[in-house]
Amino acid sequence: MVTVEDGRIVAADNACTLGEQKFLGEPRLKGPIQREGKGWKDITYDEAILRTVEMLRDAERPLLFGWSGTHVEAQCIGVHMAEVLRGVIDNTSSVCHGPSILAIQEVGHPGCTLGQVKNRADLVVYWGCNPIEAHPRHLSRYTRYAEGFFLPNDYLDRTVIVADIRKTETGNIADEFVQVTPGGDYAVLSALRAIVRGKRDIIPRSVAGVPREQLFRIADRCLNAKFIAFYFGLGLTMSRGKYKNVRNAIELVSELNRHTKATISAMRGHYNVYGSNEVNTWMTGYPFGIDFARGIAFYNPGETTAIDVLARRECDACLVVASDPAAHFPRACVEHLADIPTVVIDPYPNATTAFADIQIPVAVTGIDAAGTAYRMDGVPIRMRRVLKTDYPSDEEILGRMYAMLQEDHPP
Amino acid sequence: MKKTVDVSIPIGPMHPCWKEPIRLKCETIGERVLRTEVELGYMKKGIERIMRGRPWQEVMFLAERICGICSVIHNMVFIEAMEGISGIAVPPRAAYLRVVVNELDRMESHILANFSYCYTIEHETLAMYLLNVREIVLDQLERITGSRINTAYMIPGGVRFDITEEDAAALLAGLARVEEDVERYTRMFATSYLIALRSRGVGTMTREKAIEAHAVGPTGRASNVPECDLRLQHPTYQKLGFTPVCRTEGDNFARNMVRFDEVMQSISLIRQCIGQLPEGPIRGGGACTAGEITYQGEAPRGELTYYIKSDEYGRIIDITVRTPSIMNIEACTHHMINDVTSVADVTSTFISSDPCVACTER
Amino acid sequence: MSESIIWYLREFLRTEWIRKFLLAKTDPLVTPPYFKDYPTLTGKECTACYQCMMICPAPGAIAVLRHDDGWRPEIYPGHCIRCGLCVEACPEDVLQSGRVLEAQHRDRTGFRATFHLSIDREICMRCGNCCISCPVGREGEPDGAVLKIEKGGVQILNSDLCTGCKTCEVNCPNRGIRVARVVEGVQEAAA
Amino acid sequence: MSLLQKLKNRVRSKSIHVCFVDVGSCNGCDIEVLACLAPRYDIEQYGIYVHNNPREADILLVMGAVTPQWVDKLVAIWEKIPEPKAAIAIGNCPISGCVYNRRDSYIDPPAAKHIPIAAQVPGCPPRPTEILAAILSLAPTIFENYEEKKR
Repeated sequence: MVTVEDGRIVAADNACTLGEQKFLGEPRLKGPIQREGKGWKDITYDEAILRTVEMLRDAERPLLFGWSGTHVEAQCIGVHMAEVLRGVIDNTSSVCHGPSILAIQEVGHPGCTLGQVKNRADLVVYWGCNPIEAHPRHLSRYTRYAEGFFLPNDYLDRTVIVADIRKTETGNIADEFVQVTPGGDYAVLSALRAIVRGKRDIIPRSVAGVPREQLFRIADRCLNAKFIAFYFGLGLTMSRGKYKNVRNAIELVSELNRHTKATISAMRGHYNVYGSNEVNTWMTGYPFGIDFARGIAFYNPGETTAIDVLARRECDACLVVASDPAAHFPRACVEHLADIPTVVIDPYPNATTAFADIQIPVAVTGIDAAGTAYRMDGVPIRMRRVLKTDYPSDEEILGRMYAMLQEDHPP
Repeated sequence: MKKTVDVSIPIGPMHPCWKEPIRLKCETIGERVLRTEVELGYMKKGIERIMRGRPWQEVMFLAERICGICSVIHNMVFIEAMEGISGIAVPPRAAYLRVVVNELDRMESHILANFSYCYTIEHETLAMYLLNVREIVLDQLERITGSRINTAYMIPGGVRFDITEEDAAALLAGLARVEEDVERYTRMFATSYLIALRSRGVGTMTREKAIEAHAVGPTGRASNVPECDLRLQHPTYQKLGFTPVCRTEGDNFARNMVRFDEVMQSISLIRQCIGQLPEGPIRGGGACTAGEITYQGEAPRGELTYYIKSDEYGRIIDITVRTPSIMNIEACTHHMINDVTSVADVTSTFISSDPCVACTER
Repeated sequence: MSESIIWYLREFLRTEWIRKFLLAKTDPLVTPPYFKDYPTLTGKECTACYQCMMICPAPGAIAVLRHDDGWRPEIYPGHCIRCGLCVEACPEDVLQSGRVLEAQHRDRTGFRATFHLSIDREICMRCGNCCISCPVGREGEPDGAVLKIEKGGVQILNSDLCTGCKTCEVNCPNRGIRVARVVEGVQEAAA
Repeated sequence: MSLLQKLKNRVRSKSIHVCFVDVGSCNGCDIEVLACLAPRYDIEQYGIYVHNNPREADILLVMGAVTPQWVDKLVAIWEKIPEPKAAIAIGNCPISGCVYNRRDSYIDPPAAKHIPIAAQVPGCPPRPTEILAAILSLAPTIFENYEEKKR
């Protein structure tokens, strides 16, 4: 529930700090802006779209990056655009849960929806993530505190294990906190797999800073649980070992599935990054980092992902949609981003704006635009709009761009 | 180069004589011990840190669990400090009951200390006698408060349970048994030739040294510092006409005898309390409020100080505890153990000062 | 020396000692009735007023759980310190331990408590753990909740419904919410 | 079962050597274990002998919420005890951390995180009778047919 005054949202109910900031929003741009010398000048939407299309047309190897903060319909158009342009399309998961997806491609994904977790999970494991700060309402809505159908005394019936390299705020409310030395996740997960397999005697006294006895305790807790929900964050995917860590975690879960029910899910970042993966997969066959340079979809993480394309200084134009690469990419990539023409399609000015030539403000999905988004467990949700504003939606802007591009390349 | 020290002997942290982890490092020449150093820090739990931001009903239990042996006095000093902050008056019956429980706790603590000493000098017979007598004292404690150790008896504005006629009678009967036994064991201790060999003249501390080191409790009183007994300043004890026990020798023997005498004194104090026990309520009510206080009380081991600052709802904002053992351990290492003739005397002298590591480190 | 030997002989030739020496028998190891053991249920109906959870000084020692046939407090050994405060605080006499309940009835003692909630909006993440875990108002009536995230922050809707059970405080990851429990021990004048 | 094994079972259940280690308790459990020595409880009539040398002990009594100083030393003591061995957690502290287990305290409970704990005696502190009962009920089951179980 939100309160609207004078066409602006002034308060949101049941939203965490992060969610509330999304609803209240920073000051938004009135219209598209273009860099002129050291300043900016206002341009119209038509001009902005035209210039963007020109930029993409002139580019040899355009990069279409972002997509995680917009709705599925716009993402579809993005893929079509990339195909027409023979460019590279990548989403934020290449710097986020890309390794998790690689692991899932190798060994599969024993996942479930959050509703299942809410109603059934009596043991929740958070590995390398800090939901209190990154997904504040995850615990209260779906895991620990949610009133489950089969768990009448909610948080008293559930156990939470948190594994991290330092005691986080989530660790404060965990039943068991496991402190792993940085980079030791693979070893700890392997040890747990061995214990679940019944090979307790081969475990050394301590594994990556975790005492043997604690590993036994965790394994026993897992084996005695009725339903385990395992969540991992970037602490697992982006630490040493990368996708091998996640693969190991998935294999631990499948190991546990011989004894009880266990599921594993990633704690995704942007609200629709899952949707972006889905859209890319159903349209091109690959989840992220897709290169259309050969006319067909080509996927090779490490070659066709945004960071690599930028670091090799290959791309010569960049369209950033609903994300903020300048805030997260390595310095070399951002330097290249500053050198090439860049257009940002995002409701709010952000760090990438400083490197962009044009920024086109759009409506925010779920606030003043409707659209479909995939929740982090892969459930598509239709988001309604609460405000009526004059901002065009991503779908509209991109649709017009695509229409113009299509004129160049009639099918 | 002249060799000053032959060998440095560590005692502890896990040692049959120590019931708690503490480490002594003795620098020796031959059998003689030149210097001793204490190494603490095995028990640090951060109790004062976790006390902050909590109301009395939680801090009371944390205070009690600073030390399990002298738990009652920690409870009593904390609660009386909170009463001092909030201006809560204690009904007279409750004040007397507090003294009864406090003195029972002092008795069991002193008997345990003497047991430890006898155990350390390998007089196991007397040690076991004492330990058995202590059980009778604990029975009385349990009868009044419902638990043997960590009794949680006092609350702001009173005490938790009243004492009935039968309980009082049973308490007095128990005390008579204790008195008879302790009297015999005191005689045993005082006249035994073997104990005298290990105790008399060992670990002597003069009055001047005791004052300099701020020795407190029985350790101070054994060195003729009677004014260190803070019960002299407590209103209920003043009403009972309390005079401290005091000896002049300042050696291991005197410290144990002071404790024996104090057990006898406690018995008479309890009898006085039960005799004069006024009728009336045991709880007066009253909520804790904001304020700041420094309050002291006499623990079995000596002076116990609480500094407390609380907020408007009676939650603790800041708390500092100074326990008696830290002064006694310092006095012991600097003035008693210096130049004792054997390592065996180091342990017995150290135990005779009745150190409590759990108190000291919290 | 001689005196000591005589003393020892006297000590060991007492009839009591000799009898003990020959017919040694340890006392039967009984737990006295006045020992405050883990609280047990009396069978009276629990109304889920959470007074026991409010006063309990040990973390995780007691929880009022929902069962098919109603509410029931559960004591967790290993956490419970057997202080008996929950027995005294319970207004319905659901729990008993040792002689605590009996003494309480005899002396007409009890606890009176008031609660004050405060929220530090600077550090509150609005994760909602307090609102969701709060046991009050979970059954049915929509206005019965104490806390709710509204208008950009945790709002205290009905502070008078707060039972001081400190669930919110325990489950807050960063001490954003605090509940002050002002408890005083009271005694009714003897009738 | 060989005769030798039967003999060993018999001897082991009648002679239990106990070593206790205080890893940061309030002393309450400590003195309750001491009270077991008292003639009233008379721990030695059951063949339990308390001495503080881990190298000749069978059972380790762990008391106290594990303080940072003890984390490595507790494991070292545990490994000094010869097989067959068992550890018993006495009191709430090694089981759950008791009242100290709050944010900001230095302790690292439970003890079962550091060494294998075979039995727990809850209570703050437990009564001597409870401690006695725990040792007596645990010892035969742990040590029975040790050689055969090992194989």
